[in-house]
Amino acid sequence: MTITIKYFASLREAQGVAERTFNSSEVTTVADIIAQHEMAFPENTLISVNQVYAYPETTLSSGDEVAFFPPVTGG
Amino acid sequence: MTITIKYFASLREAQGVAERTFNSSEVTTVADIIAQHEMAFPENTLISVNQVYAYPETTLSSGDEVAFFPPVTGG
Amino acid sequence: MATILIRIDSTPISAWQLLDQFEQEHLADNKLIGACSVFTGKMRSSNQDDEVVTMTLEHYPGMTEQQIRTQVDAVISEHPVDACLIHHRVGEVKPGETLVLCATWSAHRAQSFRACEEIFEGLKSTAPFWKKETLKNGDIRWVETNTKNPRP
Amino acid sequence: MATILIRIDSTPISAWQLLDQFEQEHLADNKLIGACSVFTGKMRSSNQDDEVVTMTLEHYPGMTEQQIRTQVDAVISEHPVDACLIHHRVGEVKPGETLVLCATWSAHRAQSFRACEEIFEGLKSTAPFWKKETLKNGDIRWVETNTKNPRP
Repeated sequence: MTITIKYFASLREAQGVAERTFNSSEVTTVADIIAQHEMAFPENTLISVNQVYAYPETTLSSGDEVAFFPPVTGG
Repeated sequence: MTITIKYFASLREAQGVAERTFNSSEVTTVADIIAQHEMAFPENTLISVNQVYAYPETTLSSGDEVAFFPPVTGG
Repeated sequence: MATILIRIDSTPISAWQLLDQFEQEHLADNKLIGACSVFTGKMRSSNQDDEVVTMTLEHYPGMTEQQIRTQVDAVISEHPVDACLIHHRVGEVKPGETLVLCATWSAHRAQSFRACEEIFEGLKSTAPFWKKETLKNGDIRWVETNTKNPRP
Repeated sequence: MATILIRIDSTPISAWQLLDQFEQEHLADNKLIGACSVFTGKMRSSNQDDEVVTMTLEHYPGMTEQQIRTQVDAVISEHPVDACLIHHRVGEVKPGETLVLCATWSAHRAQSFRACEEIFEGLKSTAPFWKKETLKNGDIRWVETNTKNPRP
């Protein structure tokens, strides 16, 4: 299945890109993406799926947008 | 001694005057004023002496300004 | 030293304009302020299920300002702020008009939030103001509560 | 139904002007609102003892608005308000400029006070914004915290 991966802030800078497409038949959860991801994420990385906060155990469907970003600092 | 008495809001209306002068040699505290006052005050009446909250036991000096008023409703 | 301004006035006000002016006059050069908390109280057209057409506020000139100041000083000794602006209407007020404005400025938000709320609660329970309502049916009545003499 | 407006924009703003406009556009005819609570956050020229000359805010377009809205809905289900206005800057911000505005309107003060504070705390801990500071000495750094994925 095809997943769009987005990175924000310091993670975007670390990846060198803001977005990439991920194709794999061996993905069912966010944890699978993390396991197959080339570069390890910092431990405090936050996750969203389709723009809603998500977790390693969140199940994915083809076409989902998964984002990885550092703790937030708005306000 | 001479004490200026002020009334506010519903107490001013009940007294029919905003202010009166009180002369008596038998006054040492606010409680003495209340005892010698012609009209009884409602139980929840608040007191100030020289524009600072005061109490029946507050001691008075000649020239003091004593005020009686109902509970406050600002804000 | 905190900048403290307490005003009691019978002219209708725009809370936002007063805040804008106050910031420009007193805080324009202070780039260490990170937080501002504001409360505005407006006159409602309804009280105790009755329609209110106008309200008249009386106060105790001198004592009112002094009592608010005492309250502000007590609160900001616990929650230090850089500035505090309080504006209270007296005289005749119409529904929708701003009755009271209470604003605090501080470096970080905890102080401004706590100070704004506590100063306003203190004002409401101790500052000598009295409201008299004129109802739509013509009745005139004093608004009643049961605040106490604050023990020092 | 509460009027809720959430805006994210890169243009410098006057919080007081936005509040004035919002009240005129959305609340002018509502004479049952008795309370308005506002918090404004400004950029400080100092952070962690370093002098900051500029700050750049990044966000996650779409998710940020949605996450704030989720937060607002949760808070006002507990503290009902008539209206809520949130405005957050993104892009480049200078010291003294307003970063964020959070305002709530309600009939009585308890709701507006609680909702304003809780909405702002929720925004700070969950809305996807990230701050990058440029220091006076030329260093550039991301502001770091340790917020968590909010469990639903």
